[in-house]
Amino acid sequence: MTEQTPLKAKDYKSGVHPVWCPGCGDFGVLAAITRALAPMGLPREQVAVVSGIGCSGRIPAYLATYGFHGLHGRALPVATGLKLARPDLTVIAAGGDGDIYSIGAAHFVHTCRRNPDITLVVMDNRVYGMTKGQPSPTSEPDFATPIQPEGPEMPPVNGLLLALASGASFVARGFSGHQEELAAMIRAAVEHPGFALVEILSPCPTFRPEQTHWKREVQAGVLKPAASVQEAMARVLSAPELSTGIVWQAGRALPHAVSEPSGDGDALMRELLAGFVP
Amino acid sequence: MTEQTPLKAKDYKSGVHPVWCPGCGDFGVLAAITRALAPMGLPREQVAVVSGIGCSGRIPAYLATYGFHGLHGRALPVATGLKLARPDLTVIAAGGDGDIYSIGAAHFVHTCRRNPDITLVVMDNRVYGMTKGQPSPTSEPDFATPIQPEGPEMPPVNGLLLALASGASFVARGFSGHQEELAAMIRAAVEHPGFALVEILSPCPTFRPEQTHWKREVQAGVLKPAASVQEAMARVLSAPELSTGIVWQAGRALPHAVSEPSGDGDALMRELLAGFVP
Amino acid sequence: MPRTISRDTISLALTGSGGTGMLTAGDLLLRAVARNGLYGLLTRSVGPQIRGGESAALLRIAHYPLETHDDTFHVLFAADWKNFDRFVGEIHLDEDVLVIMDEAARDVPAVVEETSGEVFRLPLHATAKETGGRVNMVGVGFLGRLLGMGKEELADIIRWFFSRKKRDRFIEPSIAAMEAGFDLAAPHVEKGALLAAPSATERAAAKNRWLISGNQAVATGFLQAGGRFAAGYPITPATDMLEWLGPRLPKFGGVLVQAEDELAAINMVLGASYGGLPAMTATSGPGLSLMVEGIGLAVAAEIPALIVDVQRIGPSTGIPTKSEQGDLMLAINAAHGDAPHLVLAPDCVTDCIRTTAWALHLAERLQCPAIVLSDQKLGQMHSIIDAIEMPPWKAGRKVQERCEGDYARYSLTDDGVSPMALPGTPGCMHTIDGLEHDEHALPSSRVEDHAAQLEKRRQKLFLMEDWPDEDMTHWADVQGGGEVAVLTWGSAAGPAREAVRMAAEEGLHVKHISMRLLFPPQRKRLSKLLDGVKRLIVVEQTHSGQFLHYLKSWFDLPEVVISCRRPGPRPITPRQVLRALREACRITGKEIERVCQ
Amino acid sequence: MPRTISRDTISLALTGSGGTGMLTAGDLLLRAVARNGLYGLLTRSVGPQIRGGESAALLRIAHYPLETHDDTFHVLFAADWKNFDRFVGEIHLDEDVLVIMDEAARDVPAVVEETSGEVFRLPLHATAKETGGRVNMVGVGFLGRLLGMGKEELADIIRWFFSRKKRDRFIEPSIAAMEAGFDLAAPHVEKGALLAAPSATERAAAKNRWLISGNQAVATGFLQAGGRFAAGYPITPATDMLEWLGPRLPKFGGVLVQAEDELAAINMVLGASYGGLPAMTATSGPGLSLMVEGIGLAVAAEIPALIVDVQRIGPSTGIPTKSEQGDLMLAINAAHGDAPHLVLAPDCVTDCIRTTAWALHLAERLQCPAIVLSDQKLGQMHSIIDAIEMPPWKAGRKVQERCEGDYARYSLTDDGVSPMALPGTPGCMHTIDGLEHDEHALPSSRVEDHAAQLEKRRQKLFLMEDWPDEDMTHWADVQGGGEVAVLTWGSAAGPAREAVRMAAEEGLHVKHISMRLLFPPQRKRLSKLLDGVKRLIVVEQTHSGQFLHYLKSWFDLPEVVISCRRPGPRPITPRQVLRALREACRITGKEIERVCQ
Ligand SMILES: Cc1ncc(C[n+]2csc(CCOP(=O)(O)OP(=O)(O)O)c2C)c(N)n1
Ligand SMILES: Cc1ncc(C[n+]2csc(CCOP(=O)(O)OP(=O)(O)O)c2C)c(N)n1
Ligand code: SF4
Ligand code: SF4
Ligand SMILES: [Mg+2]
Ligand SMILES: [Mg+2]
Repeated sequence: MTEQTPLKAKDYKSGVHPVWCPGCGDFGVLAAITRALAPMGLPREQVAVVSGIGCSGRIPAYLATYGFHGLHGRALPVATGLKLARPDLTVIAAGGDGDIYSIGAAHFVHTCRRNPDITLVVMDNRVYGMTKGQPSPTSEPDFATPIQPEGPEMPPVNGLLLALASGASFVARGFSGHQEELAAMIRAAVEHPGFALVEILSPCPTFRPEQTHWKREVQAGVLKPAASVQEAMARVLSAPELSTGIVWQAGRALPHAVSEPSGDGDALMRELLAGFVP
Repeated sequence: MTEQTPLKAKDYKSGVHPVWCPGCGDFGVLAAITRALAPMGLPREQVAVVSGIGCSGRIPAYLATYGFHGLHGRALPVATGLKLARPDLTVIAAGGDGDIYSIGAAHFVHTCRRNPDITLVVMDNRVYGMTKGQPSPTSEPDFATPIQPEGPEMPPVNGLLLALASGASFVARGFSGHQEELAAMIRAAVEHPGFALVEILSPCPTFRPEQTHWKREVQAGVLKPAASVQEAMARVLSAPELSTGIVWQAGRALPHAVSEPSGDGDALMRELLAGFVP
Repeated sequence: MPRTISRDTISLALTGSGGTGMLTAGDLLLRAVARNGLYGLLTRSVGPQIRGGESAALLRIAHYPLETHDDTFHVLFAADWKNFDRFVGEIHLDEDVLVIMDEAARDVPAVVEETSGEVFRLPLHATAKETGGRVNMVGVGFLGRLLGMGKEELADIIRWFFSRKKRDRFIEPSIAAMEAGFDLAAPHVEKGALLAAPSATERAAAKNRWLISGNQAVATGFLQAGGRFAAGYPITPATDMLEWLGPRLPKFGGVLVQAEDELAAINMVLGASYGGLPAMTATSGPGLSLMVEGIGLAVAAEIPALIVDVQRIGPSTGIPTKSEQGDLMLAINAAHGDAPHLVLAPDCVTDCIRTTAWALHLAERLQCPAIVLSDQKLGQMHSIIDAIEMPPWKAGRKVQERCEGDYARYSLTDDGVSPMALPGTPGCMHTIDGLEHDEHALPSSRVEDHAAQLEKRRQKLFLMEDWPDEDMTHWADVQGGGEVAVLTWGSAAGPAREAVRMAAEEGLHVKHISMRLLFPPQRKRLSKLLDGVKRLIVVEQTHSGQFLHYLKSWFDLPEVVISCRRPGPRPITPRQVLRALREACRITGKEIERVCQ
Repeated sequence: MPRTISRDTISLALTGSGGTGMLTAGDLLLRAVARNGLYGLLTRSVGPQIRGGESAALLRIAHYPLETHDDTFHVLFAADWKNFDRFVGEIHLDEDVLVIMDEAARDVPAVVEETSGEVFRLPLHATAKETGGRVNMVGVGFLGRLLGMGKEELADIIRWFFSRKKRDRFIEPSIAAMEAGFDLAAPHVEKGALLAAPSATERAAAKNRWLISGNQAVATGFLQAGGRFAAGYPITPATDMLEWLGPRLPKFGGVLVQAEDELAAINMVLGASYGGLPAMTATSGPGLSLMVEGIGLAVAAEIPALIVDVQRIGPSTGIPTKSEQGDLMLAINAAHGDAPHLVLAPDCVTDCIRTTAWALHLAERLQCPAIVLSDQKLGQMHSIIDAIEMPPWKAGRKVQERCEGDYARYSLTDDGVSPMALPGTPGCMHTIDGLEHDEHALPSSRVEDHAAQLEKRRQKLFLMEDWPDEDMTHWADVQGGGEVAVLTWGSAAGPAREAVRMAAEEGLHVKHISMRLLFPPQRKRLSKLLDGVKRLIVVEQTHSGQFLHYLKSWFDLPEVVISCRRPGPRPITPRQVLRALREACRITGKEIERVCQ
């Protein structure tokens, strides 16, 4: 017996009190996910949210869905394994900019290629929040902190560009402060058959207080769907840094998942064993 | 006392007999490296070649330079550590398509960003040679093998595109069968101040016998230096798959390396300890 | 003709440089042996080259089931002597060895020049050339005849072999070369074949035999117990297990993913298992090293998972194609923090099926990772075994079917196992966590929660000591009895079993214990088995004595413990163990850690 | 006023929810203590929130050097009671505790309501409000006075603190609040201060003291011994070590790299070290798990490297902010294959400097990785220690300065150490390898090469057992004597040392051994120390007894071994050890593995 739907957005919240700081953008991400899921009429038990470690990684426990709070950087392989084993589930992976673009970068590239039908939400605050303020791969080159007194001094990872270069089939950027656009974007991502990246500008008022200005600075809807990967890349490169929208969506084959066995188990095993007879 | 130069290309070979199969493209890569180094007049002891595991990874031992045959996937961090600790050395990292683009993908992305002054040679044969013929990240979607009977069924990694998306400052592709172009390209990469990617089409006649046709198919010099990253990406996307050339070169800041201490060691330590006095 | 060959078993080494095809010759002979109703096993030793390097096919044949190579080789067929020195440490020639070599061969190694055995210098290459076939087929004919096989059965196998490979054009010249080799052997079989001919009963039994490798057997055990998901990254000597599973899993409704690395592989396995599917990965030492963090997560979050480590020589990249038992301590301690988990080891090719099935069953039942330690020797040994009944163990997880009200994923239960609600189960929604947590899986840093969850995770494993014996029959294999015992794990069991049999023939009655469940330690069970044992010989293939140190840390051992160990690539052999046994039967007094080579 | 407080030492807990600033209050008080010439230590316990969660500053002050917290807290200053239950397991209140709380506070916890100690209900928040300052400064004034400090010295420290932080505007209101708190304490200091006032000599000694954390001390030891390269990836509780090194290394001519992950970090360290620079990384359990493969490479290729693991509670993500000693077995076995390497542990904050310097020295001298096991308790404990002479150990590697003819990187030498030619050295070019190799570093799969290189790598470490005693003074710290001994490693030494002192006061004379070199095991040396010891108490902060099992596997132990262990986050305390000691002095008979809580 699955749940009666429709549920309201708030029904997708678990009631567990977040550890997040007041004003953290992650609250907005949480809200937008619930607002995306509710109108889709997805029973909560059919949704599984897989995360890594970081402030961002805490999100599954705050949702009334199934959740998997795993290792730093490894949300994507877990989500891939889950989706291929359980194609019936709606699988969402969530992580921070460090989680996904630094320690998890190899999985990011290869999940884009593999194209499992999962949605990845990257909560980008341009900092390692959980470990209290070191530069992340999306930090500005001059973001000075004790560990790197002069800042990282290198170009930030452009997650959208990396996704496009890696063959992702859905690429978007949202902002935790723009709830409607973000909820719609997440919904489109979940409905997209294949791997969908939603990078979300999610301010960290504690370690990046200047990000509270994002409210004023983010330009919604600037990124528009492109007709080719090349065009999508050009748009991402030329759009203002703080712009949002879905820039790429394309149909692509999905990886093989589990399916019906080709016969009765014992018979299959007998056939298998027959192969050993000399 | 450093070595008397100039040396001949063959002086850069160690005399150790390669384990490679007859006809392997890696012989060509080896030759091209020696042909690039000789005219630069680099003393052999000033060059260090760092590699991962794979047929490709065997290359350092065949060179008469210093070498480090490390772990599968980790050549780039080793090379980075070495270069930042020993800026006086010429550091070359070498690896296979699996080594660099699969298990080593996170390091690849972040080394492109970090821009240490090292040259990366990727010996791309579109297969895991050393482990006898599984698909690699650059394998064609329909490259059928026992482990993936229908082939990987996903787009290959485009190493050049990934490098450009990750901020690499020198991006080129060569072919082991085009010695002159390749040697010149490697030389340009080594001379480039910053991280330089030279992806080399290096056929594996044993597990990809069809690649022996590359001799006829590779189009030299098609990739021409672009004026912007965006243009470089467009060129890589539109050029024929088997085309070579330097597509991107740009000046960028290098990461901090070791330098002269700011004073005498004992004095520095006294100053440090003074900071603990309450 | 070698004098010391028992007519019951014989060992042959076929060596040659790249292109001589010795491995193919070994494969064909093994299959011929199998079809003849005899037992046999084949291992390969190869050089570092990917293709065409020197290689050796090491073949042993017997009228009884075999688990291991013999101490020495009775026949050496050398297509040439190139790089023979690379093998010489692994291939001990019998003092009465029969050497078959080309009459024109150069660089004959000293061991051969000086042998007290017989040397046949024959026109092997010339014969091959005449027939248009290759020298390996000459060898198949020659050796086949020495072993008492018929021309036609050898031809049959050659036909089967090349047609399966879709290389039909090789059939004719190969048969011609084989026949020439067969004829070449004529003067040498006057005194009879090297091995007693199989009886009619033996011949009839051939169809109840399997020709199988340990890696295939592990995969079979996994499928049998209900395994349906696999993720892995190629690595020698585990790759062929993945390659064998790749096309087979989908038939069973399952799927295999080639991951981007081992970190991804183990985490994919955990994702699939969290979804309810029994799942595995296969790797070797370097991959196990990379999976350590994932294994710790599986312990903390209580996710079943099967990790097969086909050990190769370490440390680091080591010697990828050769066998050793050096991953034991890493396997047992494969996580930071207190992270108890299952470690098992199959002890022969047949047992690879059983122990793997049991390991998957236990992992699922106890909701924790199980590491199965195979090794290159077991994994890549092609062996003729008796067909067996499939073992009874199935994955079967304790599942929460539905929830009314409060569901606590990590509830404290008597047996430490909490029913698991799979995603999709209405009302039981929760988030599993690698952070320490309370019973409801919510992160907690409370003293009491940590203590309770630590104890729960430990207890569910350590309670196995109190499981009824009938549930634990597979934990160890015991043979013989007496005051002297040999204790082994994994592939060291084979030579030990043979040594115990040989000792019995000498009138020395000793006990052999092969431990298949290595962790959690079965202290009471081993104590019972060691009751009355005064001297214990611990046999293992390591340099440092990992098994010995593990035993010392967890068990009460007899006063006298003798460590009989040797690193790879030289295998542990029956007579090495036998020597230790003989000595142990003589010596007295406390003599801990005597290393016998 | 608490009756049981010795006037020599006192422990205070300052707790409150987010925003009450209890951690700052603790910092200020500790510095005041330091400037007064007293000893003290401070640890922090925080909730899971990143900012503004509840937190506790745990402060202990004494007239003698301190290494550990006391069993109980004599004073509890509670700004409020929010989430107090999260700490209650870690903060044991003395039965005569003095509680200082706000008069208007709600939800007073049972332990406080029911205490037999004294409770002061005061207008803490109202007072703060009046002054425009914060409640933590009221606390600083109140507690400062109870501890016998003057208004002006407290004001001084407040000034120093905020001006260093460039928050000058906070100075005035903070001082006002502090003074109001100071005044509020007036009626409560009639019977005198809680702690005897420092003597003039003590006051004068203040400038020869350091206020330092274990993490800073480890970094200092590294720099002192010549460390010049660091690579790391942030992880609690090791991050602050990297953050402290980040700006300091360049002054010494070195460099720190924030890597993309721990796999990169360890490999960068190996690259730098191969280049000749003494190099380190710092991490915690999850990072150590990821470094296992790199550590194995360092063993096989013989590359010096320092890996500092600031242990936190495991398994898996565990409890990142709390301390445990659960990484011991992983550290010792951190590689597949036979891969012996150094494992060391500092046993107090001061020793963090020394043991780290020694570890780097040994790693460089023996050309292998050294894992230094610190933990959250040591690492993040801020401690007032006596300034020490810097330890003598330097990196100093055996280097091949030039080559004439043949250079063999892995030559077989008497001490197992082969001179290393650094890149740049003419004529010595070679390629180091994680594949098994021959003396010339060329890959080899020969039986003899593997055996020789395994033995070489083992021997260079195991020969330490035969080093002259003067080179090994630091391997263990020994105090006291007698038939009963306590054996500890790492941060468990602190409570054990204190317990041994207390026992002596009771007339029980026992021995304490703190092992700093954990691997290679110093069997002969420990045997000597255990000579005459009949009963041994093994103290550790784990659930499973990792240290106990390690000891059993490598050492000969006395007949009676008592395991005294407890997992985190409750710390091992002096009286817990004392109880075990008392009992051990009574009991007899073989009583292995008695667990005492
Ligand atoms: C293997 C490992 N390395 C390091 C850490 C420590 N760690 C926890 S979260 C984190 C980074 C957090 O940054 P991000 O992913 O951007 O997430 P945020 O907290 O900003 O949401 C790190 C380094 C860890 N838990 N595991
Ligand atoms: C951690 C680890 N995983 C797997 C392996 C096994 N392995 C060795 S080389 C290799 C891949 C080789 O492919 P590639 O990098 O393309 O190099 P090639 O041999 O084709 O030159 C693999 C998977 C290993 N050595 N270490
Ligand atoms: S530290 Fe930053 S990212 Fe983390 S919870 Fe606080 S505001 Fe959010
Ligand atoms: S397997 Fe392929 S890549 Fe490897 S040596 Fe042979 S030809 Fe070269
Ligand atoms: Mg972040
Ligand atoms: Mg390749």
